[in-house]
Amino acid sequence: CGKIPYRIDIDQGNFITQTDLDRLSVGMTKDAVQRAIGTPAIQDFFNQDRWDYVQRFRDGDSQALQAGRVSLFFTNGLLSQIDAEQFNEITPEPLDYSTRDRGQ
Amino acid sequence: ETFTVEDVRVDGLQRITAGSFFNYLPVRQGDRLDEADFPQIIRQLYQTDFFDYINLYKEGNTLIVEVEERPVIGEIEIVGNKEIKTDDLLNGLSGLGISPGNTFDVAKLKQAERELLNVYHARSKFDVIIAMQENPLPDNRVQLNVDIQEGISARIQQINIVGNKAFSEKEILKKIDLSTTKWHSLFTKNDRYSGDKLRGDIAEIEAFYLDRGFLDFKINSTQVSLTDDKKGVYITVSLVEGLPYRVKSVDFVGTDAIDKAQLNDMIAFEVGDYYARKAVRETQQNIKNALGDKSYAFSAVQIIPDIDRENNEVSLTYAIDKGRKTTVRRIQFAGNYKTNDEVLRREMRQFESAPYNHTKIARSLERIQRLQNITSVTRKEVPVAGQPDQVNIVYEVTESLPRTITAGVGYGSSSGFLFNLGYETANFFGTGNTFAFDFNNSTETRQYSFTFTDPYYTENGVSRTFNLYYREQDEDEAEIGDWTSDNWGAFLRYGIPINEYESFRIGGGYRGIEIKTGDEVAPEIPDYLAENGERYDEFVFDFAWTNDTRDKTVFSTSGAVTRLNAEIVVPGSDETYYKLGARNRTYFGISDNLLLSVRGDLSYGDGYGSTEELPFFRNYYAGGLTTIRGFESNSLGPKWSNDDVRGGNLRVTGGAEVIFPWYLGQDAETVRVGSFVDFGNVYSDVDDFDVSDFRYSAGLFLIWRSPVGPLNLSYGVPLNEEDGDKIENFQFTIGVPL
Amino acid sequence: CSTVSEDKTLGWSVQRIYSEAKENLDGGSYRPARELYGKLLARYPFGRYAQQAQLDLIQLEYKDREFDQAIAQADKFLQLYPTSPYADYARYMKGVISYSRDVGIIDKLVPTNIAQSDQALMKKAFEAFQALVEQNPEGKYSEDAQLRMIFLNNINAEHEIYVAEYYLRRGAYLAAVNRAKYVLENYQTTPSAALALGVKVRAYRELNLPDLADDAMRVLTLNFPDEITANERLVHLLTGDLQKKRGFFSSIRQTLSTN
Amino acid sequence: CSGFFLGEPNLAEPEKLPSNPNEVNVSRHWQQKIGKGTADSTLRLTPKVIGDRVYMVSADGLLRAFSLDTGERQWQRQLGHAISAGVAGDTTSPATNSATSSTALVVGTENGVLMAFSSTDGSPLWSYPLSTEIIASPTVTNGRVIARTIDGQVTALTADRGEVLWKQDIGVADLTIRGNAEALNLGEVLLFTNGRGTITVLSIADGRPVLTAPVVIGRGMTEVQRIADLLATPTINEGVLFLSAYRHKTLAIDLQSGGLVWEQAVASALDLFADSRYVYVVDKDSIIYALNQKDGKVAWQSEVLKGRRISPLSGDGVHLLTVDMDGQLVALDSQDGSLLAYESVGKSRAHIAPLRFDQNRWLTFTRDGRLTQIELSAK
Repeated sequence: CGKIPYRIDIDQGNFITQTDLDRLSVGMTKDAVQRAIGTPAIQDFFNQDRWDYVQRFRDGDSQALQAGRVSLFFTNGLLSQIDAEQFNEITPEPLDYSTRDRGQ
Repeated sequence: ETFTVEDVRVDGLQRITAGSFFNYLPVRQGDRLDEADFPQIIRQLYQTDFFDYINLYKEGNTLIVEVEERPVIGEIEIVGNKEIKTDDLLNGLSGLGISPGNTFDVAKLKQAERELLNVYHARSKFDVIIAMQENPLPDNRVQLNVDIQEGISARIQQINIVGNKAFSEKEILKKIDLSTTKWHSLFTKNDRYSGDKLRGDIAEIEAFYLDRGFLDFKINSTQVSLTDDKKGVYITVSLVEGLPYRVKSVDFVGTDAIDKAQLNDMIAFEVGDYYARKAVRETQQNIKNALGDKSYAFSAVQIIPDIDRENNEVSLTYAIDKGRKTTVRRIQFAGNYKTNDEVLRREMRQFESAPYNHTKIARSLERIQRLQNITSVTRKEVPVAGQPDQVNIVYEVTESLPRTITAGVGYGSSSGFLFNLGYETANFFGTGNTFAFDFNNSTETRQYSFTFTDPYYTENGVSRTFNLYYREQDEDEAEIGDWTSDNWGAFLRYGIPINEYESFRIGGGYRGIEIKTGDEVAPEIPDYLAENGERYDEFVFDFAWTNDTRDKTVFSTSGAVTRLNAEIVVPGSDETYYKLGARNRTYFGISDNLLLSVRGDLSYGDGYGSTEELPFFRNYYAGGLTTIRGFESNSLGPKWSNDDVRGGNLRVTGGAEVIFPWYLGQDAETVRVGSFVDFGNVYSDVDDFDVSDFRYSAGLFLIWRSPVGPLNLSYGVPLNEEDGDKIENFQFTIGVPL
Repeated sequence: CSTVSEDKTLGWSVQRIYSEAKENLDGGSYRPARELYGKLLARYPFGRYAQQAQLDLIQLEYKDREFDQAIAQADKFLQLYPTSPYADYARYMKGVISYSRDVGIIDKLVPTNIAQSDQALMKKAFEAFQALVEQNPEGKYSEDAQLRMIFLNNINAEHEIYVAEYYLRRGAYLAAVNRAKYVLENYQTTPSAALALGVKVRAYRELNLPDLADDAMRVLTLNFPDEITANERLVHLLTGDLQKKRGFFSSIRQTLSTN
Repeated sequence: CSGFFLGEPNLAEPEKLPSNPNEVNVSRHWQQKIGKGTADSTLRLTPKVIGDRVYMVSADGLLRAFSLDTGERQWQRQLGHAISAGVAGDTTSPATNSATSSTALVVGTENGVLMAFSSTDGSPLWSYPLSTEIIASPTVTNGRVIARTIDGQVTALTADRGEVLWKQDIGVADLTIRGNAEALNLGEVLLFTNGRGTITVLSIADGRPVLTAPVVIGRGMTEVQRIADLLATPTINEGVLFLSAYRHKTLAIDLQSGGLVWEQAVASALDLFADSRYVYVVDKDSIIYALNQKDGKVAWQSEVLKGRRISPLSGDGVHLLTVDMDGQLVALDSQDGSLLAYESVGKSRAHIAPLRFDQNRWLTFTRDGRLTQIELSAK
């Protein structure tokens, strides 16, 4: 029985959507990108001009893993390349802590 | 004009050493100085707070500094204070810099007088007279005399509500704290006026009306006046009720994040009901929580009422602005000096660098609150500077006294003196495992037990527990019968969570028991031992399912815990039998601050295979502090032929407790007082079960989690005792874990 | 009903009161000592004895576990005698007191790992020592203060690594990366820097971001060539099975080592 | 360690009354009891003499009319409301024969409702709900009723049908002393004093504020000490207004010029009384000060009734009358404050001054509800 023992979902990164991505266009400044789709999950210490938007979700019950990422590259401050092949739009279904709906 | 300072001379220093003074004087030998800078230097020197008088002048190229040091406070004499103890006053004064050894400053004294007056007025001593006087002592010191005439504490003579039509004054006054003197005013002091209490009460009256549809409700004026002798306080509240409104319709605007269907079932009231602000706000919070579950941490939900005054109806619109999707950047814990970071972090449902989720964050708080050595936890969400879509979360915990070593002397009204030595650490050598050693010695039982638990044997919270024990039980002391038993055993159990609130435990082990009988024992026991032997070895397999939705493990205020357990002694043991148990305790909030808790307990055991019935030494007993209060411990149910208690293999008990409100307030964490009704009995077998045999008792109980150990005290009165029942109205235990 | 106890110290000289107070302090009876020092300051607020009494009060409150009072006494000393030779001692004690907690006797036997407890105290102590070193770099206590500052920094960094390791075990690789990044941004001079790089290498590999992983690995091998093989904890991070919990005894050794 | 619960009040211990010198005859004509009097509250319910009758109401809502001479009850009516102010009536109207010509008797209820009754038989005329509690006796003058509620609102209504004529606000303080001063009727205008130490003069015709002037600024460290409540009903003599601010000071103001004539560091919470020469102030310990009206100097002070929680004073220029804590009507010599005589008129203290309705006849009303008519005559 896969459901036992109970494991919680492990979600990581930013769950951006295709509509978010469509707002991006080469030449945007870093600020504009951040306003459009938010702060990236990874701003690597040694790669200041590369922003990675990572999506990762491991479902507690099924242990199935959905993962994806979008990497943005900047040259002197402007967006120069969007690598979205491995983009994976994840929309986790709502939690079912409802066995006792005591919203807090 | 300017001059170079060849030398600096200081006159008048007493307490301050020259070295210290030159450290504060912003002038060195050889500096070029202009007389125009003198005022600036003097101002700087005043800031040191040491001097009453400073003067600078030039004599040739020598700078002369004349100072008069402020006097130092010597003794402080306080007379006439009864309501506030002298130590507290001295601490208060030293907080303002007025204490022996400090420099004396008239301004600070005036400020102290004002603050002391306010303290007395806050305790409704409006007629207090305070005189603070400083008299000089030799060596530039002063003695402070504080003369207080406290006067009488004013009490509320009358609270007059004007303009109430829909509800009686009595009904409204019941809702607020302040009141005229009642029998309990001596303790609750609710007949003493304070501005804050009144503001709180006004808000209560407003909430009372706004929760019953009175949208136009308004407080006209609140007038507070003292009698001229300052002994009485009169409060008059004038209000305009207006008419009650019903809700005509509910609508939502900005439904891109959550669709209307979902929003509709978040509404906490029905269209057509009277408008109730509490329910309207609850709906608002439900929407915010739902948005929080979709990572919108900074959403704004506005309630826009459209009031139709002709037919007294209001249509409500919730304007939803979801804001930006938010990520949780860092989760930090504060106040954990004894508890490892990991012990708290592994309870978290929300991860760092992950989408913000309200339910996970709220549930995490509840899980930390349920940890054994945490008494309280609060959560703060701190926006990250410069990152509008990120937030840090800080959980501030207060740890309870670590029960690392407890050498407690307990006294149970039934078990006599109890000496308990226990060592437990929830973090054995930093490994996050719980290790507990327990030695209990009372007239009734002597027990050594080792327990080793790893609550996170796997990352997902599967726990593993070893338990080893040796126990000598004297049933005579427990008023059960003139026989003793030595028990020993070793068990291994695994705890496996099923979901957020349910888990089951599976395990097994070996246990042994050896029985010796005294001469006054019931004859049936030696016959049984003669037939089956005095020593029994048992191989046990046990299983338990628990659903626990309480907000706290101790002194919970909401939710319920239900437990089903089963124990089977398998073939190969000397006796083969099984035991089943079902237990439930549920907590309800009745009125806004009254708590009801209801519990039920069913235990049944029987033999199988070659064993006809449950061996007598595994029987259930009833009566006493943990089952039916008011009856002597273990005294109910079937008896042997010599009238010793025999117990039985079916026990049904239950009860209800009402927990008094005022103790839910300030010390809800440490004290619980209430009234109870207990009922139940034990039967030799299922077919003897008869509800009319139930014993009932009622009474009062007090539980205090004192620093020394829990005190459990009850005064119970049996309602339908029969002859032969042993009564024990007053029962208590100290130091025995709850 | 305030009962005024007859004050037997009325006629005493300042020497008499001081020696009586010091005796009580050394004998461990703090309450009478505190009262005597208070009387001394009230009656003879000037001169050498007053300064020494004020100094002793810092030690008294610290030994009596009244940490906040101890810091208050130290501040009062620094206000009255800023240039005294003992001022350094007062500033140093402020640092030491800041991160001492009510350590029960048991904690001597079974130490709690201060890298796992609330880090706010460490930061407060760090600032106190920093003030001391800036005020008087060559002072008697400055050298020891600087050592303590390094120790405190290491503890903070160690805390971040513990959390990163936990998140690696749970498979929250992004959380681990950002914790490691925090160490590299704030504590790059601490021994934990190597471990932080190790966390980043492993997390990027798990997240299959090979080029970022290789960058981190290059910096690691460049700066800590021998650590990669010698440091057992680093090796476990790089190649070990993350799911397996730290060995029972290895975590005990780790707790003992950090204190 | 006594006073465990509430502590002792900071007020003077009551002096014992010396033996009765009986230098003056104080004779009691009649005495009537009305309901429970003012019960425990501090209200200033006061009798109203109109023509040959006196009308009185008790806090538990019993309204009664008595013949002024004989004290014989004419009629009574149970109003069914807790009464906090009254009885007010128009003394200017020439109601010679009370049995036939009716005038309005006005009372205020605890719930802020103004109620009017006919003086002939007490039948109800009208009632009007004001904003909140009324504890100062309303003023009824040339066909108008002007009432002031504790929130500082002043409302004028017609005496016959209770229609609102105008409303005005004279201001209120957050924290005051229980009790409001009565308005001084100066003919075309009414003078009000409030809890913030301010005088407001309103025109009776349209309520227009003729004058508003802060007279006393509260001094002290805390909100309680800064109370400068002018709750003592002021008094006027020859164009000079005398008023007293609670536990602050007593002062005299020239109404023509508005200038301060004098001030004296003696204060009273009780209504002031002035005769031709002095203005009399009763302080918190019931010590009586006679201040010279010209310069405010203390002509004499009498401690004979110290601590006896006496009522506001009344007098006839020669004698001073007051009621003490045991319901004794005490007569003092207004020259030097010496005790002349005393006579029992009730069982408890009184919150209003003895009411002089004739050359040497007064009406007293004590808290226990006893209305007594006394006459003062020389020996």
